[in-house]
Amino acid sequence: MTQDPGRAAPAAATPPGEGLSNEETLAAYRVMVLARATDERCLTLQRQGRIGFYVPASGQEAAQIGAARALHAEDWVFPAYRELGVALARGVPLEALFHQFIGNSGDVLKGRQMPNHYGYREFRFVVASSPIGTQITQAVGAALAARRRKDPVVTIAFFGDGATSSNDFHAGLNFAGVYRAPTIFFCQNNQWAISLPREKQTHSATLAEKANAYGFPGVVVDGTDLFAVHRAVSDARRRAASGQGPTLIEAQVYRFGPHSTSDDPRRYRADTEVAHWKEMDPIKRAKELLIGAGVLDEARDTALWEEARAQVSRALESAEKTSPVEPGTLFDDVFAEPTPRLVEERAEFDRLLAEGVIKP
Amino acid sequence: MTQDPGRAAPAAATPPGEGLSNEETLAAYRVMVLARATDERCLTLQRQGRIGFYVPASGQEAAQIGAARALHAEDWVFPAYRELGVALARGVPLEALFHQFIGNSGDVLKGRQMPNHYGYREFRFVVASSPIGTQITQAVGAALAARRRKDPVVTIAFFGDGATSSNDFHAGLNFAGVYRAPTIFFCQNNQWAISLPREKQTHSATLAEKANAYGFPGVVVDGTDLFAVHRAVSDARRRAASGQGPTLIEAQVYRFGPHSTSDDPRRYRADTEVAHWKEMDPIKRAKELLIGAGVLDEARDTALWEEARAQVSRALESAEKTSPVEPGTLFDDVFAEPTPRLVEERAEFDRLLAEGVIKP
Amino acid sequence: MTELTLVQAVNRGLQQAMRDDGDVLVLGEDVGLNGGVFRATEGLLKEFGEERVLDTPLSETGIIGTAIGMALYGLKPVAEIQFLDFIYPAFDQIVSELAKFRYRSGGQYPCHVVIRSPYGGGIKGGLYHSQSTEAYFCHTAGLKVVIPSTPADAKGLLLTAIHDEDPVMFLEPKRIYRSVTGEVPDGDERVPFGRARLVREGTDVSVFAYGAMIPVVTEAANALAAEGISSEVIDLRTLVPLDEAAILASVEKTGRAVVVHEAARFCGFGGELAALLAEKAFFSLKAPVTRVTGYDTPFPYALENLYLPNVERVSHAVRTTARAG
Amino acid sequence: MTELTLVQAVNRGLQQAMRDDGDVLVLGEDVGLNGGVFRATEGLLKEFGEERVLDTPLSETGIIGTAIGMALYGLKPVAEIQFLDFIYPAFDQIVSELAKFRYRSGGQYPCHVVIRSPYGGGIKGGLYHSQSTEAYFCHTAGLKVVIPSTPADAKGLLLTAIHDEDPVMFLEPKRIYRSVTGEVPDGDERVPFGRARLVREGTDVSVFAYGAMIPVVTEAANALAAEGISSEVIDLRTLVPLDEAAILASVEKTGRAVVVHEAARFCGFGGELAALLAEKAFFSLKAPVTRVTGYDTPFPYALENLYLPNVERVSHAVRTTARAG
Ligand SMILES: Cc1ncc(C[n+]2csc(CCOP(=O)(O)OP(=O)(O)O)c2C)c(N)n1
Ligand SMILES: Cc1ncc(C[n+]2csc(CCOP(=O)(O)OP(=O)(O)O)c2C)c(N)n1
Ligand SMILES: [Mg+2]
Ligand SMILES: [Mg+2]
Repeated sequence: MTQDPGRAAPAAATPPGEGLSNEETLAAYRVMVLARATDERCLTLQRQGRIGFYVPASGQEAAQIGAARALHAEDWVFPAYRELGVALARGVPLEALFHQFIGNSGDVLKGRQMPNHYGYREFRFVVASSPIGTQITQAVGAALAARRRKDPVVTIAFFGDGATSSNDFHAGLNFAGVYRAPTIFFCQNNQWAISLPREKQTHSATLAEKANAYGFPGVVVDGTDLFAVHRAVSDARRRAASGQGPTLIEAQVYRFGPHSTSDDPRRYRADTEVAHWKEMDPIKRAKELLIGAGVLDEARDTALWEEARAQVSRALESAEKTSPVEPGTLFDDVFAEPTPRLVEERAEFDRLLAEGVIKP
Repeated sequence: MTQDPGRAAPAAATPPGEGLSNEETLAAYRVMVLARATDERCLTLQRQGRIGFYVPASGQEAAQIGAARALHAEDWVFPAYRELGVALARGVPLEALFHQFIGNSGDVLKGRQMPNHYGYREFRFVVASSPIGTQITQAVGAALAARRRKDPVVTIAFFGDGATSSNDFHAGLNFAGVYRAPTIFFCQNNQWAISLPREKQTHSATLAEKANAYGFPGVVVDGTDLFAVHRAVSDARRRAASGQGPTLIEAQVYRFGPHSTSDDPRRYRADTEVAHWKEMDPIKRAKELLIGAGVLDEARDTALWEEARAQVSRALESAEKTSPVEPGTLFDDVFAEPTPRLVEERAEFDRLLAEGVIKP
Repeated sequence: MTELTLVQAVNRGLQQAMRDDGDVLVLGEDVGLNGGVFRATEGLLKEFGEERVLDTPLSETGIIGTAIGMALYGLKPVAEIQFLDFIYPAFDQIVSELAKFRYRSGGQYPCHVVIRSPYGGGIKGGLYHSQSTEAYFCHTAGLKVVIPSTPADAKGLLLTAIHDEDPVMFLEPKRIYRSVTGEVPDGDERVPFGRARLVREGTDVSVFAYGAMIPVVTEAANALAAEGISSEVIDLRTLVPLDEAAILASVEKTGRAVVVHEAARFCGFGGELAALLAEKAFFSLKAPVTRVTGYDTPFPYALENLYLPNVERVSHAVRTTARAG
Repeated sequence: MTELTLVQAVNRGLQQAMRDDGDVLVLGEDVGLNGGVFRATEGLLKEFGEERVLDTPLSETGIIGTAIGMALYGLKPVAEIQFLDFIYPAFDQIVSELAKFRYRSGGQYPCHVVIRSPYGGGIKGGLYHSQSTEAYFCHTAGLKVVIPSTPADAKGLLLTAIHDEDPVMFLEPKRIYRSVTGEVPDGDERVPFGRARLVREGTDVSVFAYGAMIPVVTEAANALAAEGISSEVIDLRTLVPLDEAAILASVEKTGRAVVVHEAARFCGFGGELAALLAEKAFFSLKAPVTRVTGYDTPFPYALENLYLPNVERVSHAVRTTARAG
């Protein structure tokens, strides 16, 4: 049942117009640029010590934004930690993200998580965690719940090539196959799981063909091609919504940057490999197509980049001006109502604060 | 890469002579009969309260004994809890098994485990546990260790259809594919995982084809056919031993009895289904072939059964005469040397025993 | 009121909740057609259909991960793990996800799953059908841990669990699934979390226990009464949240405490209880707190009866504690 | 002797063992080419090759299951779990298999795997790069649990672990991987299990801790000395086996005890220690045992510094304990 197995060829990108209007394409491109600008700025901020950690998404924008734009507003997204493009395409305000990166009182998550591990119920973007793969089974459960409620909702799990080795990949795809869950499994094969190359992650020819083991289709798509991704996800969404069950999509992309700001990719991969993939920079490809279609020119592109960078600066500025989280919030949200023990621990904590033993 | 997908047809059994001489076949048949006789007796013993629990293997003898006889003495077996035929074919004395079923002082395992959860280092038969699937990754590790030691050893993991959904199935097959481990994954698809039928366990057409996801071959074999199984495992062993990596074998069989003595299969399956499969009773099939080949006749067969039943009675009798395990052994084998805390707990225990507070 | 066994009470609790609330569903291995290996889900498939009673593939990871996704969406899944010994493939989902969803999202994503699981020894189940590892869950912030010991509590606490807003580990003492019977209220009668149950009043020693140890401890207390030792028996019922007030009040009265559980001693729940008393009732205690527990070995098969606390061991410990100091 | 950081000492311990014994191998995520995300396995791939330094797929289940198989066969695998927070996919293999192999086989199948894993907070790692869940492993019969706090102990205890015959959880306090340096013996110098380390002698209060809490506790003790409070600081080093003799001897001397750890309080290791003292040093204790620990919440990000015991909280607790009673 696998379609298009083998490596995505670095062929000419699919022209716009198939599924995405010029206007929509431009909107998508704008988000891609915003994501890239955010990434670039955040890497600097981390080096300056202004944010504690960062996971860059550069190179994966077409996959993320192409996928996100094929979804409906009511669909549920189960992300990993690298889905900046998806968050932005879903409409999550940049400022909310910067509050999260800093972990201040403006952060909806109340400063509880490391940068990039965000979630916004309002945008049906479930809160990410670090353990690899756990969102995959959860996406299946939410899809079954939506079906039970008769809601026209599809769920999508985002994960990496490394996550295909996880327990939840196996369980999630198996459950989805058995129950024909309206779920899309969107694997961004960015060729690396930290220092482990795709070939050492698993011995199958493609990741997409793993879907066979669960009795549903898997497709490989060129993840640097906004339109190809958009089409693949639209098709999968249609299948899911019409009761035909799940699809596994392997979007072949490349992580341009380090795994995270704690990582030094020169220890394990060659610059030439990076350079090779940079030729297929999804932003460059989209730009060329838009220019070809007459929707964009160099001047407008420059303006668009400036606008994106300004937007990033504004969001950052606002976030940096926001006060830190209140100490007492440490004890909130463990349960709906604190247990007596938590009440007591908080009282002890407040006493220590009041006596100056600990300082905010 | 999957060979022979689809259900094994209830075709005529493979004739002897291919891989197994008449003599070897008769020897295998003898073990099959012994296994069946043991099973039948143990179900009665459990009802009589003479053993606490039992997991029958009836219906799976050809798969188990055909597989075991394709292995070499130095190979390592990683069983689940239903591998009576494998244990007997490896040479484990029936008496050792009865000691284990009773859990007495003659039990090499010191009465530590439920019936059927045995293991005998001497026979390279690793000690079984209950959690489903865990032996699968372990078999891969042992295979890599043997390779590192340059030992001509292949490992084989036995597991059921239900176990294909386990975490260890996914991890074990993936690691084996990546490292090309000399391991055979032998799945006895007995159509049921307690009350869950094979079709609801996973949506793939066969279990064997799951091997594709890990980049190595999977084969389906008629597990009621001693010779077919023997050939499939011999082939897989040859591949493994010659550095060609792992194989997944799906032996299609049927569990004639209940899942265990705690189970009532009439709650979930039809008698007609059982009857259908009993037509392919592996013992009946082997017997017919042996008679056809002139190696066996009804009289010899009857004698063989009587001999098996007598052997069972002797083993049982000896086991029932053996003393119970010594109370103090409760504290042995937690570690190579007991920790001070265990020494202290044991002293407390001995005191309670001596004072008559607790009684053996 | 109806006279029920403990496992029947669990069954009625599930049925009640499913009748009252269309969002409640059950999932797990063999819970449908088979009615659960202990028959706790008997009849539910027939009454509520396959959409609300899901027979799952053999994957605890899948069961709990799926249940979490359902709960995030707004349903009230009740997952059955066939034996607590088999929960570990789901441990990552429980510890990393279920327990932390509300917290890590700043309250945006409550994640209300009830995990029911038979636990404990006494059924000749050996290493893998006997363990009591409640301490793992008690130590995991974000989980509630509930253990009934009577049919009425089984139903009443289960109903509270199902309608709670937080994840609940609902551990069922399988050894007394059928040996204990009692009157159970009909209808949606809930037993609140965080309140211990006074099983027997006493003045000399406080004995704390839960689950299948309650009948053992009660029998011991009755026997000791004949010797003139008056034990107060308290069934903790919910380990998280814990009824510290009841615990401390009892020890303030008796000045002596024994805690009994099946689990291994080292870092077990009894350690927490003893520590709590050492912290908060230090000046009331007239004797060391005594722990009567399983030993720090894996759970045995043949010697199960010597591993588990029994009436004699409990009596001995209570007697010793009553006389100490 | 060589001056090393703690993580360098781990690296030298691995190198030493691998040089001395061809059965020792390491496996884990990013342990090869990358040298480990904390560089603990730096240089090993180059020296020992791919057969003894295995970069594994992303599966902790696979890592530990494979390591167990290797150990059964007779090798001495040292598995790295990248962060202790990511060990849960392997929890079934650890708890059900590794810990119980020797026991369930009646001693036929010893199963000697060393699991190394960086653990603990203080690096701004949020919920999933910070947790201290040593209590789970301490409560699991059949596992040894070792936590070094100095470079010399890191190497010496690791060598003991690798040449031990039982499974060892070797938890490395990543917060002090590089901040703590010290002289480390060259060669195969082993530090025995089951012996606590006396960090500082004292007479007023005994302070028990391990891992990254040792520098915190030591600093507090030094500060308190200026106030005239003499604290005895004991680094437990191996939680299983535990050096109860040293613990009891210290408390018999001081009559007062404080236990400090990063993990959540409820059912944490501190509970066991307090219970132990309540049982065995009851009549020596002049004041309640005090626990200074993380709170019973998931591990936070922004407020990490308020969650973790620090010098001020420890000093405050020791001071209070010294004066109580
Ligand atoms: C269960 C678990 N094990 C290990 C890690 C450490 N870790 C973080 S990211 C990562 C690699 C993930 O690779 P992939 O799934 O390809 O996603 P990518 O980072 O490439 O987007 C690893 C091993 C983790 N987060 N969770
Ligand atoms: C992890 C785990 N979950 C659940 C169980 C309970 N259980 C015991 S056997 C079994 C079914 C196994 O089916 P299969 O793998 O097909 O083997 P079979 O019993 O048919 O030989 C289940 C669910 C278990 N032992 N381990
Ligand atoms: Mg990747
Ligand atoms: Mg089966």
